[in-house]
This record gives sequence, C-alpha cells and structure tokens, in this order.
Amino acid sequence: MDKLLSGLPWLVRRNDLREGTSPPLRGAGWDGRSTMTRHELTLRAGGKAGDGIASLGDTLARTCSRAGLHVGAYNHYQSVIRGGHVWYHVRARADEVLSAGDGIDVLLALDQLTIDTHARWMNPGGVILFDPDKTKVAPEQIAPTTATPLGIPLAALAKQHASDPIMRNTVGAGAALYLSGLPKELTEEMLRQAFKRKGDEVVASNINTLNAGYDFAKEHGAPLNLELATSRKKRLLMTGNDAIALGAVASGCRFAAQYPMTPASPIMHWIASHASAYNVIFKQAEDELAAINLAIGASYAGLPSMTATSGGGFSLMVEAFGQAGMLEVPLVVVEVQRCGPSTGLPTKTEQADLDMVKGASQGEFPRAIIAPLNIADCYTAIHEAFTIAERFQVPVCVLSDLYLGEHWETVDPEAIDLQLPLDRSTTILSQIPASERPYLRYKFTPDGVSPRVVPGVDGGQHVASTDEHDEDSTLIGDVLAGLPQAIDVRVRMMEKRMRKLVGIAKVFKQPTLWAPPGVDAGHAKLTVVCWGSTQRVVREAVTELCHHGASIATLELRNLLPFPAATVSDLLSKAHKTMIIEGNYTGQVERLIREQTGLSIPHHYRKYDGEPFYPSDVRAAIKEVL
Amino acid sequence: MDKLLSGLPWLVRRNDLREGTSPPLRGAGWDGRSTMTRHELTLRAGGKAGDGIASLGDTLARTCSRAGLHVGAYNHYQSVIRGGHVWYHVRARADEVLSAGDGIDVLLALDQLTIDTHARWMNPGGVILFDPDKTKVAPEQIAPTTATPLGIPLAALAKQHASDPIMRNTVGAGAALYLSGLPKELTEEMLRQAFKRKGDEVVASNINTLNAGYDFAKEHGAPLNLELATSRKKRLLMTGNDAIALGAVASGCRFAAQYPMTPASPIMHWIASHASAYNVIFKQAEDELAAINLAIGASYAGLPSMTATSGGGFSLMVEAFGQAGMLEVPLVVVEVQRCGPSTGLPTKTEQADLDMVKGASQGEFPRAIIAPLNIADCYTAIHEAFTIAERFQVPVCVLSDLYLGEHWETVDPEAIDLQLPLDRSTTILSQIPASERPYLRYKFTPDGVSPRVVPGVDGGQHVASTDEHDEDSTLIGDVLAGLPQAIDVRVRMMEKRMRKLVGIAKVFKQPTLWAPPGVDAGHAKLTVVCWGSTQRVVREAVTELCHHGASIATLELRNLLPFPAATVSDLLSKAHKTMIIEGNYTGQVERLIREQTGLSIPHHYRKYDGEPFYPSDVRAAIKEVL
Amino acid sequence: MTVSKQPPTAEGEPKPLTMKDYTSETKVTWCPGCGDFALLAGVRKALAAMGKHTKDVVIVSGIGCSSNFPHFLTSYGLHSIHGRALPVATGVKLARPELTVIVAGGDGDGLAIGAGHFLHGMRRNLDLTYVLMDNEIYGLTVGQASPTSLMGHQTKSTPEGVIEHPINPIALAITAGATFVARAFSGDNKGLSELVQQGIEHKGFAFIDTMSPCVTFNKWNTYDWFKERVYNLSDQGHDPTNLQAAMARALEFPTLGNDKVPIGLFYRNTSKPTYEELEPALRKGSLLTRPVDFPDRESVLKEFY
Amino acid sequence: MTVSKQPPTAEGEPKPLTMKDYTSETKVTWCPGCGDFALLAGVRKALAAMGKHTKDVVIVSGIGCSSNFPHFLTSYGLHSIHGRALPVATGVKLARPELTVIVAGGDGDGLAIGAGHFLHGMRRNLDLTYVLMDNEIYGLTVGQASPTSLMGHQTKSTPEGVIEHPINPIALAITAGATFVARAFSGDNKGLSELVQQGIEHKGFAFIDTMSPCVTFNKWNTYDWFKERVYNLSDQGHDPTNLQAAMARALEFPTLGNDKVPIGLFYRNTSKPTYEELEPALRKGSLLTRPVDFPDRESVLKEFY
Ligand SMILES: Cc1ncc(C[n+]2csc(CCOP(=O)(O)OP(=O)(O)O)c2C)c(N)n1
Ligand SMILES: Cc1ncc(C[n+]2csc(CCOP(=O)(O)OP(=O)(O)O)c2C)c(N)n1
Ligand code: SF4
Ligand code: SF4
Ligand SMILES: [Mg+2]
Ligand SMILES: [Mg+2]
Repeated sequence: MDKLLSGLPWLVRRNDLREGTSPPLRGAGWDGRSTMTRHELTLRAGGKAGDGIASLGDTLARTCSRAGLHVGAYNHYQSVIRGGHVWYHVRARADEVLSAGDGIDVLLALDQLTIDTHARWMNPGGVILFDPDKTKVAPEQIAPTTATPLGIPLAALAKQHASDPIMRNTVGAGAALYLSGLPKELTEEMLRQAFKRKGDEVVASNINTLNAGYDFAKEHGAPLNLELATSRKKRLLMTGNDAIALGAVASGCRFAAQYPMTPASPIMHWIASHASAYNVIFKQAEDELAAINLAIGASYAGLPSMTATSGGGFSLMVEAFGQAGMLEVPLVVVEVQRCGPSTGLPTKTEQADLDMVKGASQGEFPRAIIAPLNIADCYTAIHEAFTIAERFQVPVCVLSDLYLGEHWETVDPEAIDLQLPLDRSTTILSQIPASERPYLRYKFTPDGVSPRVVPGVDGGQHVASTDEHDEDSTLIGDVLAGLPQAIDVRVRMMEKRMRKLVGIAKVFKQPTLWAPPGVDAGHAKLTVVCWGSTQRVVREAVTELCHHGASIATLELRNLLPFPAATVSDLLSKAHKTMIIEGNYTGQVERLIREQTGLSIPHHYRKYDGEPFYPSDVRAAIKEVL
Repeated sequence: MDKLLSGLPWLVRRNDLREGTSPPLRGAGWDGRSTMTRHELTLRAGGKAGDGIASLGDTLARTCSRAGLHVGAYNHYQSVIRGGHVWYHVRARADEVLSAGDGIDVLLALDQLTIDTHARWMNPGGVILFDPDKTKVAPEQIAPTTATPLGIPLAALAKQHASDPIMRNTVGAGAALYLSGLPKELTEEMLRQAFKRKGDEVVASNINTLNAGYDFAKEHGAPLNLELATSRKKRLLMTGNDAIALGAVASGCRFAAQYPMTPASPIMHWIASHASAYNVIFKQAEDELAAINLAIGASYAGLPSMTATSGGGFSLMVEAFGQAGMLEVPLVVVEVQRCGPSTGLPTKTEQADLDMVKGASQGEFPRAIIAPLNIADCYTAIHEAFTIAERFQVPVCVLSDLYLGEHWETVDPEAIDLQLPLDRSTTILSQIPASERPYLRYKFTPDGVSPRVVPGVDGGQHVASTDEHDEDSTLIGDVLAGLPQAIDVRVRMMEKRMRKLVGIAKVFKQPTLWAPPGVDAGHAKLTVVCWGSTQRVVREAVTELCHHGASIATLELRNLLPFPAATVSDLLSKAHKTMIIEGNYTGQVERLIREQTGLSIPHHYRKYDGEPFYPSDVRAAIKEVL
Repeated sequence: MTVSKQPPTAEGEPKPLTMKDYTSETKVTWCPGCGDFALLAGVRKALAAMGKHTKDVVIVSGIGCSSNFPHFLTSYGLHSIHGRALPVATGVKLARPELTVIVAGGDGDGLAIGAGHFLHGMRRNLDLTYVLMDNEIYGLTVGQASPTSLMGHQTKSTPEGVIEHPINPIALAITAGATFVARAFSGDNKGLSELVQQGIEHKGFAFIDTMSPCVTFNKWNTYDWFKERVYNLSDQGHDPTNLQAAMARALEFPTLGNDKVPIGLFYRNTSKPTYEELEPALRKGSLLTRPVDFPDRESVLKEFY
Repeated sequence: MTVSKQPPTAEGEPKPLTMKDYTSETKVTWCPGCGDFALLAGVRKALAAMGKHTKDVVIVSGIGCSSNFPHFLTSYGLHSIHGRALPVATGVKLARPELTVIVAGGDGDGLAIGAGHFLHGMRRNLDLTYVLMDNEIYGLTVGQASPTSLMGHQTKSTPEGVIEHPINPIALAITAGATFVARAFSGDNKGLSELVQQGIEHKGFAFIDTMSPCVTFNKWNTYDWFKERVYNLSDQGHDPTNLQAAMARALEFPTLGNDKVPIGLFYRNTSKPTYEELEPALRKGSLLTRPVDFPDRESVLKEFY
C-alpha cells in the first residue's frame, strides 16, 4: 500500500485516508497575531446576495484608492443570483497590497450569518458594525479577538433618510468611513457622480444616508487605532479581467468572440461596451465552439483576434485550439480558471486547468501558455500573447484564474502603456513581396514561420487546410499519404511547425529568483516556487518571514510553455531546499517541472477549497518546511 | 541557443534546423538483408482505391490464417473514397507475427505506381506480378533486389473469365496463391461462401477467375523458395477494433453511442450490426458531444455504457469526460488515435493523444488510461476498462491507435473468453440495503467509492450534480460556498474522489520487464521502453538483435494512469541503459515517466510520419544506442 | 446541509399524491418573482395528478438558474452540464424506457449551446417532456442576450442592442419533429400545469416553451409585457393536428413581430411511433437486468475465421 | 505536389472570366459520377459570370468528401474542421465584409455536428452563401446514416434502418431566418448554377440545399430517384416572398413524404438588413487597416479611478 501510494505522486498523501474528520480551519486567514497601531485597514461587509454588498464594497475600495492608498479588494459570491451569503473584502495601506491580508478591522454585518461566520477573524481592536434591531453579537463571539461590537440601526436610518431599506449598505458605508478615518468627501463625490443622472434628489438622499451612518458612528463609536498614510497619488483600481480586456484592445485586438461564463464574462462585458468606440468587433457566440472558430476565421482574414472563457468553455475549444495550430493562424485564448472539476464551484478560484490547456487537442503542434502573476502583469501578458501569436502564428493561452480575474488591485498608471506595438512582420496584408513569389503559404523556413497572407491579396490564393499539407498547402492525405514523397513532406512539415517553439523560447523572458530586501536570493535557505496569481501572497508571506529572520527566495513561474527548463533546472538544482505552493490538488506545476527538468520538489502546500490563499496559511505552510 | 534548446526537452533536436533535405528513407521497412529459404511470406497488393485491393488482401490474409499460419495484415489507404494509392500488406508464418516485417515476397501491382513505389522493397527471390498490357517493370527497378517480374494479363483474364475488369484482383490472388504455395482450396471455399447468396453462376465465375490466375502463374512462373509450416490450428483473424467491440459486449456493455470517425468507426459498425441480437442499444449520435453525453445518461440509468472515437472526437468529449468524473458515473471511452494534429492524416497512425486524454477537462478528478499492447490485449483491456469504470465509478479511457485498431492479427481462440464477469458491487440496482439508509449518494468512504443507486429504486432519490455537492448530493456552491462548513465539505469531497486512484492502482497489474529467451531481463545491457501498439514490433526487433548476440530487455507500458510509478522507477533505475520508442514527436510517455518518477530516458526513437513502425527501422534505431 | 428526500407514497393504502410529495426540502434559490416558480409548481402538480412515484421520475437539466430545477423536487435528478441535458436525458430514456424523464432548462442552455441537440433530440420522437424555461436572457451569468432575446434588446453583451433575428423555439420544434409542441406562460398557472400534464401524458417528444420572466435581468419581457400580448390558441379554434396551421401560428411570435403571443397547444401528432417503440434492442423492454444474449460460442466467433 | 493557382485576370485589358479561371490544378478526388461535381461547376460558372476576382473570394468548408471543395477552385480557401465551417466563415465575413464568402459542406457536417451553428449562422443574416452538398449519407466515413437519411435507410450504422425523422434543411433554414432559401439538384446543372449565382448576389444569408447523390454509398437517393420526384417551384407559380407558402412547400420533402421533391427558390426576403450593416463597429467598413481608436489617455483610463 505504501509502495503503491509512493507510486502516485499526484495524490496528496497527508489526508488520504482521513475519514470523518474536518481539515484544520484555515481559509479565512486569521492566525491571532496582535498589533497595536495598525498601518493598514481591512474592511469586510457581508450579507445576502441582493443586499447591495458589491456596490458597497466597491464604494469603499474606491474611496481608499482615491485617498492614495494601495488597495486590494475581493468580492466573495455564490452561484445564485439572490439569497446566498456574499461578502466583500477590502484591504488598504500605503504599500502595495499583495493579498487580502489576515483578519478584519471593520466588519459590516448586514445579517446574522455574517456575524456568526466572520466575527472569529476580527483583529484586536476591530469593530463589528451590526444592526441591533435585526441581529446580535454574542459575547463569546468577540471574546477571543477583543473586537468591539457597535450596534447601528442600519434599517431604521435607511428608512428615515432614503425610505428604501436597501440603502442600509450606504448607512453602513458612512459608519465604516468614520471608524476607518477615511476622507468622507471622496465618497460623497463618488455618490454625486454615480447618481447625477438620476437627479439631485437621489444624490441628496444618498449623501444624507451616508452621513447618517457617519454621524451615528461618530456619536456612538470611536475611530480605530490606525495610521493610514494617505497620499495624492492617483492609481487605477482594476481587476485582472479589466487589465486583460483593455490590454487586448491596446495590443491591437480587433475581433473578440466569447460565450458568457463566470469568471471570464467581465472581459466580454468590457470589450462589448467599448467595441464600437475603439474599433473592435465583438460577437457573443452561440457557444464556445463557435466563439473560438469565429476568432479563427477573423484571424485568418487578418484581424488580431481572441476569445476568452473558463475551464468548461475551454473544454469545448480544445478541437479548434488544435485547428489554429495546424492552420498556423494566430489566436489568443484567455482561460480564467475556476474551481472544478466540471461545473464545480463556479464562483470560486483554483489553478487546476493547466494540464488541460497543456495537452489540449489531438496530435502535436506548438503553443504557448502564459500565466500572469498579478493584475498589472495581466496587461503585459495579454500583449505578449498577441505578440507571440501574431509573430509565430500559433495559439497562445493566457491562463488566469478567478481570483486574479475578479479581484481589484491598485495599479500604477505608468504600468498601463496604451501605445503597444504589435509585431505583424510575418503577415502580408497588401502585396506579396517579390521574394515570396510564387507564394507558398507553408514554406519551409529556418524558424518554422512562413509568411502568412490574408485574403484579398492577389497572388496569395491558397487553401489553408487542417489536413496535413505541403508547402503550397495542397493536401497530402488524400492520394499519396504513406508513400515516400508524402512521408518526407509530412515529417518536414511537422518539424517546421515545431521549430517555432525555439523562437518563442528565445523571446520568452527567463524566470529569475526574487527575495525580499536583505536576503540573497541565490543563497536562500529555502526557495519557494509559485506560479500565476499565487505569486503575490507568497511574496507577502516570504517578506514577513524574512523580516523575522528567515532566509527565503521565490521562483515565480509565469511563462509555462515552452517551459524555461534550462533556467529553472539551473536555479532549482542550486537551491538548498525547495517547496512549491499552488492552487490545485495534484501539483500540476510541480509535475510540469519534474517532467521538463527531472527535478522533484520535495515540499508543497496545495489548496483546492476554492478560496484564495491567505498569507497566514502560506506562512504556516512555509514554516513547517523551514 | 543551445542552452535554449536544452530547455525544450520536447523538441526533437536531431533534425531541428535541417532545411531543404529529406529524411533518410525509412518507413517501408527494407534493410537489404538476404535470405535463402524463407519461413515466412509477405504479400503486398497495390493499386487505386476502388480496385478492390482491400477484399483481395482480406482473401489472401484469411487463406493464410485458415492454413494454420499466424498472420498480420494491414490495409494502407487514403482519405478519399476513390483514386488514391492504396496497398494491402500480409505477412504469414508459423510463429506469431509481430509486425509487417521487412520486405515483400510477392508484390501484386494493379497499377504502375505500385511498381514504381514498392519494387524497391522486394525481397531477394521475390516476384512482382504485373499486367504487361498496362504497366511495366524497368530493369533498374528490380536490379537491386534480384526480384523476378512476372507479367500476367490481369485485365484480359478477368474479362475472359468474369467479364468484369474489377476481377483483376481475383486473377492476381490466384497467381499469388500459386507462387506462395498456399492451399488454393481454402480460397475457393471462401469464395463459395462469400458469393453463395448471389447464385452458382457468380460463384463459378469467381472460382474460374481465381484459377485462371493460378494456372497462368503455374505455367509461366515458379513457386517461391518458401517453407511455410501450415497447420490445422484454427485461429481468429481480428483487428483491434473487432476485439474491442466484441470485448465490450462480452464485458457487459449494454449501451454504446458513437459518431463516425476514422479509425474508430468499425467499432460502431460491429456493435450496430450485432446490437439487437446481443441485447445492446447502439445509437449513432449527432456529434461526439452527444455521443458521450448519451453514454453518461445511459450509465447513470444503470447500463454499462461506452463511446468510441478518435482524437478529434475526443477533443469534443473533453467537457463531458469531466462530467462523468464529477457525477461519479462509470464511463468507458475508447480513443483510437490517428495522425494529427487537427484533421492531420486521417487514415494514418500515431500515438500522440496521450497528453490530451491525460489532461482532459477542467479541474481534477480520478481517471484511468489503458493503452492495449496488441490485439488480444484489446480484448482484455476493454474488459478491464469496464471493470474499473463500474467498480470505481470513474471515466476510463482505452487508448488505442489506428494501426492497432485497423490491422489484423491472428488471435488464439483461447484468448477470447466470452463469459467475462463484471464487478457491479458498488451499484444498487434493486433495493437500498439497510446499511445504506438513509441513502447518501456521495457518502464519504475509505476507498472513495460510494454505493451508487440507479433510478427506479425507492429510497435512493437524489439529484446527481456537476456542481460541487455534499454527501447527500445537495449543492454547496449556491448558498454557502467559501464558508467554513462548505469548505470542509468541498475539501473532503475532493479527497474522497481522488482516493479512488489508490484503489485503481491496487487492481492495476504492475509492468514487468520482458526479454527474449536466453536474455536475463534484469541484467540486460539495454532496456527499451515502449507502450501501446509499439510493443509488438519492439519485441520483434529486440528478439532479432538478441538472436545476434545483443542483450536487451523491454519495459512495455500499458496502464498509463494512475501511473505505476514505484514499479517503473524501480525497474528503470536498475537498468544499465535505457531508450524509449514511441509514435509521436514530443516524447509523450518519455515525459510522463519523467513527470511521475523524475527519471530521464536518455535515448529515443520517435516516429511521426503516420506509418507503423517497421522492425528494420526499430533495429537500426536500437543499434545506434547499443 | 442534509436534506432527506422522501418518496411520496410507499406501502400500505395508496393515498392520493399532492404537490407536497414532490417538494424537496432544498430551499428554492430563484429570485422572488422569478417565472420559474410557476413551472416548478406546474410540474409538481402534474406529477401529483398523474400519481407518478418519485422513484420512477428523472428530471434532467443543464446549467442556468432554471437548471437548478431538479433540486427542488423529490424525484431522481441529474443536474448535468450546460447545453447537454437533452443527450443525457436521451441516454437515460433509451436505457430505461419505463422511467418518466423530464428535461428542464433555460433558453441559453437549450437554444444556444444546446441548439444542435434540440433538433436531434426532437427528431427522434423519444417519449420525453422538455420544459424550456424561456426568459429571453441569460440569468445565471447575470444578463447577456440569449437566442430568444428580441432584436434591439440591450444587454451586457449587446450594449447597443441585439442585431440578430431571435430563434423561434415553437417553429423549430415543429420543424424538427416534436409531436407535442406548446407554449405556456408563467403568468397563467393553470394553463401551464395542464400543458405540462398533457405533455407528460403524450407518448412522444413533448416540448413546452414556457415564457418565464426573469425579474432581475430582463426588463423588457416582463409579466406585464406578456400579459398584454398573450392569447390562447384554443380560444381561436386552432386545430393542433394541422401541421400547416400550427406552423402559421408558430411564426406569429417572435418571427413576425411581437404584437401577439399565442399560448397553448400548437401541434400534436399522436400517430407517430416513438423511438423506443422502433428501437430493435428494446423490443423485449429495458435492458437493465437483461444479460448479453450470446448464442453458442462458435456462432459468435465464426465471423472472425 | 506544387500547384500554382493563378488569379483569373490581372492588369491590362479586362477579359471576360471563364470557368477555367476558377479551376485549380488539383485533381478532383470525388468518385466519378458524384453529385458534387455539378455544384463545383455551378460555383465556378456563377463566379465567372459575376466576374469575381479569385483574390476576393473565400471558400470555407468543414470535413467530408464535399468539404474538399475549396481545393478545386483558384480562390482563397479554408478547409476547416468537421462541423465548424459556418462559425469560421462568419468570422471571416465579419472581419472582412468586402470579401465574397461561400461556405460548402456536407449534410453531416452542416446538420449533425454543425446543427447548432446552422441555426445561429442563419439567424444572423450575414451576407454569406452556404451550399450544402446533401447526399443523405456520410460519404467520407464510408456510409453511415446522415441527418437527412430517410426513415428506413439501412446503412453501416443503422443496419436495421434509420428510425429517426429526417431533418428538413429547407424548413429549418426558413425558420432560422435565412433570407434566401433554395433547393438545387445535381442532375439539373443549369438550374443549379443559376440558383448559386442568385444566392451569391443576394444580400443576406443564402442557403442552397443541393441534392447531390453519392453514387458510392447511397443506393437509395440516386439521380433516378430524384429525377422521378423533382419538380420546379417556378413552374407551379410559387411566390418566394410569401413566408407561409414557402414553409408549406418546404414541408413537402422530406417531412410529409418522399413523393415530390420541389426544387428552385422557396423563399427570398430582400428587406432585412444584413448583420454587417447593423454591426456598429463596421459602420466605417472593414477593420483590416484601421487601428484602435483610443481617445486621449485620460478618457480611456478614467473609468478605472
Ligand atoms: C460550457 C459552459 N459555458 C458557459 C457556462 C456558463 N453558463 C452557465 S448558465 C449559462 C446560461 C444561462 O442562461 P439560460 O440557459 O437561459 O438559463 P437561465 O439562467 O436564464 O435560466 C451560461 C452561459 C457553462 N456553465 N458552461
Ligand atoms: C470531430 C470529428 N468527428 C468526426 C469526424 C469524421 N468525419 C469526417 S467527414 C464526416 C461526415 C461526412 O459526411 P458529410 O458531412 O455528409 O459529408 P460527405 O462526405 O457526405 O460529403 C465525419 C463524421 C471528424 N473529421 N471530426
Ligand atoms: S436571475 Fe432571473 S432567471 Fe435567475 S432566478 Fe433571478 S429572476 Fe429567475
Ligand atoms: S463517396 Fe459519395 S460523396 Fe464521397 S466522393 Fe464518392 S460519390 Fe461523392
Ligand atoms: Mg434564460
Ligand atoms: Mg453527406
């Protein structure tokens, strides 16, 4: 049995045969540390879907951002439209926000479940805002954390000032602003902008309601012991999906087709609502099969094209992904992973689709996979994806995830260059150059890339085919396949296509080690490997541990295919001790590394519960290994 | 550059940047060795699609089999219905036939292209049968091989005896029989059976035509120098597709749905034509999406069910493959690989879909992959697949390939047990046992398998769902996902499902080393790894090399997932030198082995030209490494 | 999170079934006012009226708000993947023709990603009942255009309005070969549950396109919008056995305009055999407990010699 | 294996185009007698008659015997994957509305695996021409039943005969929203090429269901079988602008029986705008050389503050 188990490296062995016991309650991120004056603020608002939690959270997050703070925010929601428990989490500080953090300073509870669930994670000195007319905070719920409950008649005040009970959230926002010491004027200005189309009365009632909450808190509570270094720095508050959508258009994407699917739909919504203004054709397709094939058709015809989806939708794109590889049509597919398998947990996060994307479609053809590390990097990654797709005429997958796609972070405007170049040097848009006559669509070339013509160009007429073909695109499978002359063409065509991987590998940036200031990355006692969206929280945990004396570096993988095997092999084989942290059950990148380098990483922390990583959990996992 | 390349282990480096040169002409299998009296016969008949090559070849292959010889036969055809070059290859001998062999003893040419292409591979002493009225054999075409041309007026004789020029093939068959010294009576009997429905006249004209060819050859030619030890042993002449179809039904498959696709269609044709007689429902679906979902519905409802397809069709089954994993519905999917990528070479073979099947569908769930080694093993493998699917309630893929699926081999009848047991112990078909009340569909159990009820059983009512669910199958993603209680369920449900891999690994047979008689497998100088259909030809090449003094063992992988990592790791790490032979470009099993064991195999021979492996090529590749 | 789902009646004296017997303990998660509630009630009512035992009923759905349907009943259910409810249900029914199989799902599920199966599911004329919960929008994915969204509808994915001709599910179902084709409306509970019951009783493929307003995301096709437009086919003397007449009525909405929305039974054909009746392997009934029927070994193997 | 595909005419004096200008050097690989030859000739003839430059024509196909079509012409072509010709072609046309895009493929390709796209392709009313090479069988995969195979047809996959109602492509196309719907017959070259030309000239989605006998695998629906049954709609005074009449004619074959097979133009609607005309991003024409149209940086970024 043990031997058998050791033969199953993709089984997490720890809990294998555990039966009937619960896992340790991690996942909400509190490890009981205490702080006196805190230099950051964590706000959480919870209630039922339909209570207006998302807009409340958004208002608070933007207030923080406009106050010049770095912000991270995440909306936890369910896969139903009304009724499920939802909560919105905001963290703000003067330095970059790398995760949701641990613990809560201000908890705004719109229902009892919010108190019962989230009170346990309060920071010492934190305040629970609740409506005493509808809910209660039991002493044992606050005892362990020494948080203060502050009852505020949310519904009554909402009724009084806005005659609409849904406005409880605005009352709560006002109270939270006061407790946090955030500049209320910024929020007022936001409300003014948001409702100005609805008339002065609506604006006034919103502002009054906000102030009612603010004033009540002022009267009955006291501000938290916080020192937030607000500033005048103007930053963008974006999600990864925002960054990908804007980045795609800035990169030159002229055609996008998509079928709705959480968590990729916001990319569609953004592009759809900006399409005609920015000269992009957006088409909602009848399904993902159509979406990717529409994009392939448009790309063949000459427009840089993309589609986006989540894992279930990508499942349906698998065949056409290979079509793009065979036709040598540039294609960008954004895959925003969510928690599987199958329908899984549609509104929760995971990093478990890499195996699928890596193996997608029958046979072998060159492809690239880029897993962006954070929100600003989403912008860079989508541009790289278009560049590689167009330059090498291959399908490229940007592998994001729900957490990356849907959470907000402040991004320095300098990171967003709207004038992005697109290398279309291998595409012939107007006239066949003399050197390419007679034109051969699939010409054997040293780098495997053959100049590609688009229809409408005279002299370039040919039939692009998913059947194996010769340089001039005639078929070899229908008359002579298996005969020496056709075998020769087949072998060379296969090698021509696969040679593109060499070129892509050359333009791919190689990964490097990172360590917090003061730690020599090359000689750290432990090297923690991570990839994609896990990078940020790992950096935070590593920084904190190093601050307390540990010596840890990180190896942050982003360009997953073609895999930078030489570099990774070099870095890992020099490392003292290695560990990998990833958001899946079977260790997909751990296995990828072993597959590509032969190197095993002996320690891991894997998470597959649908929630993002919390720094306290990551610290704890690393500590076990240190 | 070199460093970059070394970072791309899945690139074949040999020919990487070769430009403008042809690969060495392997692929048809002649390495110029000479034999005096041969103990085996190789027949090849070539012509245009529509010339009746397939039925001619089938007649000759069956004649050999009925003569008590072991037979291997393969029909090379094109992806068009008429006009492409096709050829049928038969090899017969007293011992097992492990491949197509090298060289041709009798070449029957129905057109000029057959002579121009295949004459170069004649064995010394072989005979080229051709129609001098329509084709010619140039002296330089036979010089290197010392074969003899024998002109025979195929068309004229056909016209004379059958007044139908298509009957040229029967004339040729008669001549080939004479030259090979095969018992003509067997062929006559076959023709009698085949045409008896069409009346005596047709039978007579067929037999006369056959005899005309036979007599002509007798008059103008001489039998080959062959010693074929014919016997009275009665064997089955089957393809891998036959074995899978029959094996599925014998294993208890009661429902099959499929969409036509080369080379998996014959499975459908066999099941369809036997369905009502053998109590099986067969349904041709509107596409592969429907085919797999039909099978899932039928399996959910209680019938052991399967679908079959090739790579392109499997691409479309990816999403539902994960559905079966999540619903925990038993499912068998046969994937008969063909030469890709995309449409590729639809009538040619390859082993390049493993990466896809291994990663198929978003998220993670247990699955099994079995790659049968030969035709008799197809029968065993499909039974194992049903057993594992039913016992563990998982999707199982039988990964075959075009060569395995479409070539014929003689199979000992003893290998075909029609009374196969099916372990349905985890399925409740009639009454919920007391121990299972109240019934929990997804009960947490030590081995991860929960008793499964089928509709119609009272007390078992539940809703099976692809959304993540609790033991009783209620959803956890719609109201409480992300809260501690739901996280707990999610994590445990994930672990419950994945635990099944442990059980499957336990029932999976572990691979062992093989070596030809006289060689100590454990201490061979070289261990050659192969998988699936490549096993047979590797055994033949290894046997021959060992016969000439080499010391080589083979490690033949069949059960690919869950991977028998401990055993393989053990065997490979003890091996002196290792090499792997597989039918793809990127070394899919080589990478799988490294992924699962960390062990690299330094030498390989990979083939991706669509043709089956020939023993001479395999020997040459091994010799380079020896 | 444990919900025990009790069958409606068991041993002893048969007692009449009520809707409650079909009501599971799972809280219905649809938005208050959602049109899908009416269909849920209608199905419960029809099943109770027909005295169907919950053990013999299987509800198959895809993914969407509407596709949570099976969870709210006490029968067997299969909550499948998006767009594949029909092939899954077809598999269930072929395997077990003795079961009552109902397919439920949304307009996106059935007519966008599932459009191919829609046609093929119907041309088979299996004895299935398909209730489409048609809200002219994507609900669960928070408000994109669906194949039945009308031209001009501004949604998250069509901010300048839909510019495609909507799909006409009724005309499509008739064309495809469904033998019972009806339109119901969630604002008309009685008519709805009658149509559902007739559909289940019908031997052959019954399709019921239910106008089921999404109160959260579809601000156009509201209850009021429908109430102003619906009329009952039976009030107009429509003859549901007349194919041409059925097609003419079908084209009224949405093909020819939105002014009138006929509801009721468009088409019924009781003379066509079902697929199950024609399927050779089912001649002897369901295969659940029937083993493979091999004759003697030699007869099975002789074709391979 | 090198075939040079020359455009029909270039600079200098314009000379009239002939079918030869559209004939590539690739040998046609269909079986002698295959119905697809007639359609190939018809398309060549129509394109020549219309004087379309080969550089401006794109033929998109799926997989099947019929889908080898583009290889036999000198224009641009895209030989895609099974069932996806329509979405690929839709992408081409949206990207480059100035091109003439023709879709060609088989009945399996278009109506089985591609059935969903069939509906959605048509409801968009893009200016595409779709020629279905309908042989009521799967040719390339050597003879299984197709969605248009008639009830009772014994094929490799239905040894006891088809037991499903065949799909009616004409009725389906009309229902889906195609604005030019015709049936042609490979035994009537002249009528066929005229319909093809009208279809290409039609502004909007043109669908031409071509009865194209498979001489190798379909021994039922032969040339003779059709010759005995076809009649021309124009001979019967059919009014193609009348939707209801078109639908009534459409139901004659195969829905109502096989005795009569109407050919010719069933339906034409010239008043519906095309998708391209309605697509906001195309108001200024094709996007091929138009760059992204960002206003000043601040306007682009302000929504993120
Ligand atoms: C393959 C796949 N693509 C997309 C989705 C996302 N998705 C879930 S429900 C849905 C559509 C919902 O609309 P509809 O079917 O009309 O149901 P409703 O919610 O309106 O009842 C979509 C696109 C999915 N689950 N799977
Ligand atoms: C995904 C996928 N499934 C199946 C096939 C196999 N296949 C190739 S052509 C074809 C159908 C051919 O029939 P039809 O479309 O009617 O064209 P025809 O050959 O009759 O012209 C099928 C099923 C494929 N290429 N891809
Ligand atoms: S979003 Fe619409 S369809 Fe979904 S439950 Fe709410 S009202 Fe019903
Ligand atoms: S098989 Fe049929 S469809 Fe295919 S080329 Fe031959 S006649 Fe035409
Ligand atoms: Mg809907
Ligand atoms: Mg066909």
